[in-house]
Amino acid sequence: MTLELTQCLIRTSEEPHDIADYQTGVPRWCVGCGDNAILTAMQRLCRDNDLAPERTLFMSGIGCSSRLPHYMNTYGFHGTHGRALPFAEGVKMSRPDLDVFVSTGDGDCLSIGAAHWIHALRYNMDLTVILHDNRIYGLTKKQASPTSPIGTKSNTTPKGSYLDALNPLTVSLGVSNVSFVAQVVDWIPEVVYQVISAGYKHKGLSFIRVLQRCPEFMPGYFDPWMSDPQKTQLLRHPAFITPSAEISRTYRNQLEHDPRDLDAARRIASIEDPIPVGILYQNDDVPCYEDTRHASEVRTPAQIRRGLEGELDKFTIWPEGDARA
Amino acid sequence: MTLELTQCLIRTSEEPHDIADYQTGVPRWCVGCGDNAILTAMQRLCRDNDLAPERTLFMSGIGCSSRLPHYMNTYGFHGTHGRALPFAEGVKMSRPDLDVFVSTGDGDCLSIGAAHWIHALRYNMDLTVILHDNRIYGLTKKQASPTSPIGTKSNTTPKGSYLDALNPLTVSLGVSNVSFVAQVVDWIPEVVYQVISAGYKHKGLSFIRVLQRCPEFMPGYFDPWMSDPQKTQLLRHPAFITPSAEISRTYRNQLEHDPRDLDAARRIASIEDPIPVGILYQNDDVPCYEDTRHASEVRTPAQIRRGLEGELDKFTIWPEGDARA
Amino acid sequence: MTDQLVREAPAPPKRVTRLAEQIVEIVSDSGEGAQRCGQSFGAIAARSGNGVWTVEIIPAEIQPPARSVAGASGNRIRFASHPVTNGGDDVDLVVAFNEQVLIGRVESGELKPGCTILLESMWRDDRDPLIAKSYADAVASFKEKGFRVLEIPMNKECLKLVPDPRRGKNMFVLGILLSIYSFDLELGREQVARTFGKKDQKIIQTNVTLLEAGYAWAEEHLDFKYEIPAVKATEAMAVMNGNTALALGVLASGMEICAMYPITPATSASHYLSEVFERVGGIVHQAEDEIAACAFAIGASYAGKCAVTITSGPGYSLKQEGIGLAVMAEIPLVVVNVQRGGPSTGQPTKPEQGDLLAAMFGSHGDAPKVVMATSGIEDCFYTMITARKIAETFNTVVVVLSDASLATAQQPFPRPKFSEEWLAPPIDQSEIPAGAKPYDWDPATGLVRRFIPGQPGGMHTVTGLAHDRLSHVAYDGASNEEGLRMRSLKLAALQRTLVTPPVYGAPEGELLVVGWGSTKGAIEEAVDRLRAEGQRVSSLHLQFIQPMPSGIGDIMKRFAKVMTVESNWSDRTDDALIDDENRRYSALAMLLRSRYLVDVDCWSEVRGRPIRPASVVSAMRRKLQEEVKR
Amino acid sequence: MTDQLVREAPAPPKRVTRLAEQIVEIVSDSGEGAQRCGQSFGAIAARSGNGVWTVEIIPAEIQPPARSVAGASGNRIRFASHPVTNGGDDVDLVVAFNEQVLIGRVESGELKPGCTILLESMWRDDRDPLIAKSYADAVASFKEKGFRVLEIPMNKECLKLVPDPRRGKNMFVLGILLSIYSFDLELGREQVARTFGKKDQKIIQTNVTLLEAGYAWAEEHLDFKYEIPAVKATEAMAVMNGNTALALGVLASGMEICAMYPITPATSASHYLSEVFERVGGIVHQAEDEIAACAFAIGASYAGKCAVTITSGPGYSLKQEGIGLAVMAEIPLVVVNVQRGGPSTGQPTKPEQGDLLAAMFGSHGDAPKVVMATSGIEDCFYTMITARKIAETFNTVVVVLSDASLATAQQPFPRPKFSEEWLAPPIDQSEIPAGAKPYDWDPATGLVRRFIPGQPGGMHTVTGLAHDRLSHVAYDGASNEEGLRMRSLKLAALQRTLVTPPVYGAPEGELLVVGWGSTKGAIEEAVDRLRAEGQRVSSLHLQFIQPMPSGIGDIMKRFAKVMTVESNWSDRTDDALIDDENRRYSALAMLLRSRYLVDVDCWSEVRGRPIRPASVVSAMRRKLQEEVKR
Ligand SMILES: Cc1ncc(C[n+]2csc(CCOP(=O)(O)OP(=O)(O)O)c2C)c(N)n1
Ligand SMILES: Cc1ncc(C[n+]2csc(CCOP(=O)(O)OP(=O)(O)O)c2C)c(N)n1
Ligand code: SF4
Ligand code: SF4
Ligand SMILES: [Mg+2]
Ligand SMILES: [Mg+2]
Repeated sequence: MTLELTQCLIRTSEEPHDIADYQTGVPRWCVGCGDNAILTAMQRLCRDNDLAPERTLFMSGIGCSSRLPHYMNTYGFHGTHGRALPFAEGVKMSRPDLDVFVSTGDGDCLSIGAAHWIHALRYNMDLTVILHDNRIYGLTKKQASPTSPIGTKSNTTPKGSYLDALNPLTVSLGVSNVSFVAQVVDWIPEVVYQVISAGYKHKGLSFIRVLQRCPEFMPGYFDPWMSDPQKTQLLRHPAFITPSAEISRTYRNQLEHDPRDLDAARRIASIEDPIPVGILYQNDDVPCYEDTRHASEVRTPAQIRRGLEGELDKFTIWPEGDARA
Repeated sequence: MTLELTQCLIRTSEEPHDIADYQTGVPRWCVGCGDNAILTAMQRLCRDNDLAPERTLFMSGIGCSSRLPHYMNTYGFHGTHGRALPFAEGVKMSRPDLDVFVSTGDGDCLSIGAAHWIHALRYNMDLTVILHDNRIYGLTKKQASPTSPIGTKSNTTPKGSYLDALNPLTVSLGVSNVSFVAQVVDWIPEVVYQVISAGYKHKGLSFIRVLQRCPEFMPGYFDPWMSDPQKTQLLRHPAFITPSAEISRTYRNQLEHDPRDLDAARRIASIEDPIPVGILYQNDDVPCYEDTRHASEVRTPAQIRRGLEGELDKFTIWPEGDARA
Repeated sequence: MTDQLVREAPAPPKRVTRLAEQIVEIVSDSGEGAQRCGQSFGAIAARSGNGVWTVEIIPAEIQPPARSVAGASGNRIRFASHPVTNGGDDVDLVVAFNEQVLIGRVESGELKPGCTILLESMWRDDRDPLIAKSYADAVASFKEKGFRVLEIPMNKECLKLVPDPRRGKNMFVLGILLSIYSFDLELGREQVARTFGKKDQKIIQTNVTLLEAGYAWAEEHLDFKYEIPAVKATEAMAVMNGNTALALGVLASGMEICAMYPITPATSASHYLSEVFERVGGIVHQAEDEIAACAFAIGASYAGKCAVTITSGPGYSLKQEGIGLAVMAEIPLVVVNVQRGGPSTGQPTKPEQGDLLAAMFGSHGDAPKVVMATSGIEDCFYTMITARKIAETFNTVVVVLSDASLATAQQPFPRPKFSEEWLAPPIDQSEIPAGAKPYDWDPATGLVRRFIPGQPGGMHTVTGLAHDRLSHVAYDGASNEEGLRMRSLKLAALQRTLVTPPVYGAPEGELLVVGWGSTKGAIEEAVDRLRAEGQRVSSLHLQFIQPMPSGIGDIMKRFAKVMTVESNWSDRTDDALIDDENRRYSALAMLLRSRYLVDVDCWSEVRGRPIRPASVVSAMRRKLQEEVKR
Repeated sequence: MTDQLVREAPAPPKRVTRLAEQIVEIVSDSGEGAQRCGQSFGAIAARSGNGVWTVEIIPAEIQPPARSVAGASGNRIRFASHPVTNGGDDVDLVVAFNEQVLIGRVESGELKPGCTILLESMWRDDRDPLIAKSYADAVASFKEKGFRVLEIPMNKECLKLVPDPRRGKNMFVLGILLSIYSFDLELGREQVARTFGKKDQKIIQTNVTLLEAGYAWAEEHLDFKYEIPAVKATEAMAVMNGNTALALGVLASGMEICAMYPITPATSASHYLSEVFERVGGIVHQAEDEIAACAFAIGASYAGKCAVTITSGPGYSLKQEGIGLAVMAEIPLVVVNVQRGGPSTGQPTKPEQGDLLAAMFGSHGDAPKVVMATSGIEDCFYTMITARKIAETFNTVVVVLSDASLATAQQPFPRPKFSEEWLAPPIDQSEIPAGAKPYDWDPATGLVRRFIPGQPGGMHTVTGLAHDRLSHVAYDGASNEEGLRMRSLKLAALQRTLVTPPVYGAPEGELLVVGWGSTKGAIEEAVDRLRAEGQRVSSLHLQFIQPMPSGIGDIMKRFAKVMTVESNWSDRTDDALIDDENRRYSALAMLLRSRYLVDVDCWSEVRGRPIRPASVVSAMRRKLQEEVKR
């Protein structure tokens, strides 16, 4: 959009970065919190793609999960509850040159932020969005979230929550312009990394739901799945991602699925058990809003002057004698 | 919830009502506005079910469509933009005995109100929700709405809108607890009436999208469909609704569809042309939030006293000598 | 007697009465073109060198029924031999396409006693007896009220030239007005050409013919003629409404992104911007709601140049939380609130100044921000440039308050001369010196250099949580207090740079009226009128309300009485229950009383229309008559 | 010298020092039970008849790392032979389970000079040399600072009785404290039984054993013993925190529906209500966001009894638009805002009084509503009953402001005696008399009878648009003005019924301090202290801020100086840039200045902790020393 932006396209340092370059602060999550696994995957992704820290931005709303940007030695934006996506859209519109990642919780994204979630999928801007889904409100100390399984005893639902859990995958797959939907579980780091990398490389909004452990408020909730690999179904496809050999040794329950098949994706998305893990849907042909919106005009003072004078002419009364009168 | 509420279950008048009993004011919609057809269907529905005007409530947000309550001689609630559903949920929770109808626009429901829409489907309270979908912002004089077809020239998109239209049906069908989803077109009044009646009789939230003409800002948009009956596909099923004989004479393009089949419903929902008209999905077994939440306790002063004293006991230090000390 | 006025015989040269100013209204059902007629007439008056102020008459509904009181659509044009700063008081002459649209104007007391009415006469013999009767009755009652009613066969005359007069009547009327006010018919022809510019010659020709026909008809049948002397402008003047000026100001300020959600009466600014912004590389984003629009603008500002979000009352309420974040994280942001009638949905198309306190105090916690108000059309343009500059210099939120009356009012002002100074500088992408902190507040001013993504070495995480100079989350009291202190100091720093606004009228006297925003023109005209009578009154108008420039207290001290005139609610002292201890004052009055401990009274009106000079005059008279408390 | 304190030899009878009051803190890593220990100790003190005020020490994070400065979790217990209304100043004696959690307390200056520290000594010889060292260093520095450090082998002692001391240490410490403060050990045993009530006997027994062990250990090894004389209560007293009191108040008010969205520090009220409300037929609805929660409550109120929505700052900002609708449509609603540090996300667990102006003015347009503040634990209970009554009598919104300091503080107060008066009457379902209008405002008071769905003949459509008495959308100015007038008049009507708050201290003097909300206890204690010195100071505390009761002006006139004490931001006059013309005053100060034109100064602190009596005392001293301007 602006001439001077081209500056930031020039790499400032030449030697590749290592993990430490992306780390800062001491994560303050509980022991065993799944957010740690996500943070690690993010740092690894930055390292492996040698992202320039100054042109990488981690954004979030409010919640335990939304603390993530504070632990990345990149630019970070810790916004307000539920609004991470519109903040990120604004950034991407003014600075398409930045790599933007968004961390949001199940309450942040699916409850207070639900409208923005639906519309972000429509805009399909080039963002990598991680839904840290621990199926509970963590930071505010245990209230039911939209994805809390029915019957979840929480501080606002002492007798157990009343509603079936919302399935963010089936909803996302119902939104026009959706271009990338995936699901992973925090306790299989390699797949988390594989899928997030695929999402990062995908041009468009990649919506990645990470089922994330919250030992503090959902202790043992994921144990049945962690203890029995059969309860996890890995999605594989030669053209997209295929689990590594040793992952396959543990996780034998695999399904050949073509992420380009929306109907199949919707069917798989509806499955709660076994947990489908991998890319459910990917469509590389959906245009990105920042591209369809982006002004072709190069923005210069001269250009602005031209534009302004041109408009003023329409409203001007010229003094007598003036040729334009 | 409250004893005295039983009062309102006693009918106050015995003679049946006629249409005029439900009419008030002069609708201020443009000539040929589809909202008129919806209003007529509503008044007919009240009449045919002989609803007591004082126990019937029409609610809405803000928009041309949201003016509907002003033209119903019942109780009405014309709320704020996008919030019709949460207002209605509150009403239904405190007054399950009232018949509550909600009118909302495509901007009101799908844009600013999107989060409430998703969650209202989850709560599945017994509400009849009409989405007046004219695929444009009417009241504010022509801006693109989420359902505006891509390329729609509007005041905020002079070069044409940038995004594919959002499909409210596919999204709704992705939400857990969804129990009734239908689509009709304002220019086939009989089917509008049939479907809205079915929605009214359905226990739970019935989400009915009415494709509604806006001659003022989307002139002629629906003409292709109005001029060619083949471009409308009526959904029929013996156990649910079947088009009348003379409707069938005009609208020959019909599809046998069982609204209990969610996968089929999702497939049909994705079809934009021909327009599927009828009940896409219906599930009578989804519990209503007001029922699962409703206190079994009969609420009386004595009951409140008991409850309060019982709680106070837990925090009380009794004076010396007091037996309870 | 009216009949004599419409003469049959050929016209002898008429006596032309010279007048200082006139207020003309043209009203019709919407779609009959009274709007266009009025705008053209205003433009012609302006071109002729008259001072002009036009006000749109907008029906509250999209498509009100024909011939309905509430359906009046049209224009008020106030033009004079001197510059005009507001819509004025009562109407001198009104043209109505049917009697119904006129009734509303009469009832709301818009017409001056004896006002001249040019009324389409076709209804008198309408096929529908009800219509014929209602017309006859109306005319009778108008005459009773003492108005000078001229029934004009517009339809009949136009039928001689076009098949469907509904589509041409407005130009016929324009011709009549040109004749009545002795404007140059040639200017009329040019104007028609301009208005239908894009359309083909035939259309232009038809309309010119109608124009000339109207002119000729008036010359022949009307026995009165006025002239409002004018001096042609010696410099280029721009004529536009406030929202257009505001949008052009955004463009001229160098801002690149406007995020909005439609809401009356703000949207037309975004409409215009949507048309022109892309040409200079800008973008208007219509978000899913106001919360998203505000967040989008903040995100854009954070990563690049200052962005703007435009809304009105209800939308502003929804942005309160987002605005708080921008204040807390010190991200520049311009928020425009084109005020309408409130509270809640209120009166969407009507002007009011009800959002000042919400703008200053509406976000929870201490969220100091700059609040400015635009007081005229030209001001709408330049305020946006100033707002952007302040937002980026102080890394804070600047709220600009306009309102529905400025949004649609038109007035000529000197055509802005573009200056590169107006533009935002390129965003800084240079390396951040080692050791520099993202919130290295200058302890004296609270000012700090903003780190923008892309700047090497500037990596940090902004947050809405209390934070220290490193932008690390702070749980301690000292950091919390330092942040609050620094963010508040910035307002004082700005305040020190503001100049005391000039007093309009003498520097001391009996009564000082203080105002803000769109009421400026009416207030100053009221001051002029009273001073002309020898009253010792003056006025003061504020552009900056937070922070407020110094010196206002000293000015107030030089007047025996001080009152504000505002278009928002203040309790009426004549209500039995209202006394000094419970009266709710107008917003600015409350602020002035608190800051200067001066007994500032207020007079306010919230009748959904711009405050008029005459109303201000009588309010000031009442205040002058009150004996001073002390 | 500390070593002598921990004696080896059997104990001779000790001298018991009598004291008027003590402040004790117990801090540990979260999960080590300092909270429970502190609460039990507070309860025992209360049972013994002492005046008590407990304050929770809460780490800002869910699970802070062990042995971390920011991780301190625990309790402050202030107990005295007289009633206690606040947390007081510095700590007399602190028990710490490790040296790190103590460091934070020391650094933020919580400890009194010479404060006694009872410190777990296990770390001295920790396997990890770093830990051992940091412990030794800390102890050394504590001693340097002049604190009286007693290293206590808590772990070692507990190990004799339980395998994992981490889970029992707190009861051992409770025993020690009972001994030190000469409390009846039996009361301790009862308390243990109460706390572990639901658990099985074995657990209770183990904890009793630990308690006794701690008691015995202290009796044997400590050579000091205190006693704070107490008079057992003669009436039943309830001990709970502010949020619990608030929730019980909701229940006792007869409200039936609470709609909320989780937010610290308000949520615990909803948590408690979620547990108990259903038993009396009530419902707590967790909505998808605050906007929905507010709308849900409004819908429930509109169709039935007044409902309540509970939130904190950020949530309040989001409710602004919904609140405006309730005001405009005149639907009763109670909104509770348990304030936290702001702006934006601010300091979620910390107290502040920053939302007063947002509560009064935050919604766009003129949206008059009632604003009340709770000033103590007991007050939290009764305020909810009053709020519900006012909301339904005046058909308006009542905002109740509490804050984080009241939310978690505990204090005994006379057990409420239930009265049916408290309850909402059954909703009216009777037929509406023909001709009655939904907005038949009483012209004098603005009051009107509300029509509730279900009432035959009452059919009408409420709207946020300007409307007339029939609730029909009104486009005219007169109706708009009438509505604004009537809605505002209701506040005056309520104001006329309010009684002037009592002056605390003498009715006239040198300095009057005015406050609102949670600062009451600290302010009045400061007044007591200064009066004890013979200073002519008094205080005034407001429960109603909008409308404000009459008579406050007269009271202020009787004092040479007036200042408010608030926990929100006010510019510091010692900042070079700050002067009378740009200083931003604390909220209440601004309101009082504006209403009474009195030069009300303010002193405020926003350090994320309750304001202390000592701080108020010194602020008042400074003010007393200032020479009067006039
Ligand atoms: C406007 C607003 N409402 C409520 C809150 C309180 N709040 C903070 S985080 C949160 C939800 C946390 O749950 P989730 O989004 O699932 O994130 P998690 O902590 O589980 O990672 C809430 C309700 C807030 N900060 N702001
Ligand atoms: C908070 C808020 N934002 C914006 C508006 C302005 N507004 C009123 S109706 C409307 C949208 C109308 O479109 P739709 O919902 O499709 O209803 P329609 O008029 O088409 O029936 C908007 C943006 C408002 N009244 N309140
Ligand atoms: S509460 Fe849960 S989500 Fe939050 S940090 Fe702890 S484990 Fe993680
Ligand atoms: S603008 Fe469109 S939706 Fe609104 S009333 Fe007119 S036709 Fe109907
Ligand atoms: Mg969560
Ligand atoms: Mg619409």
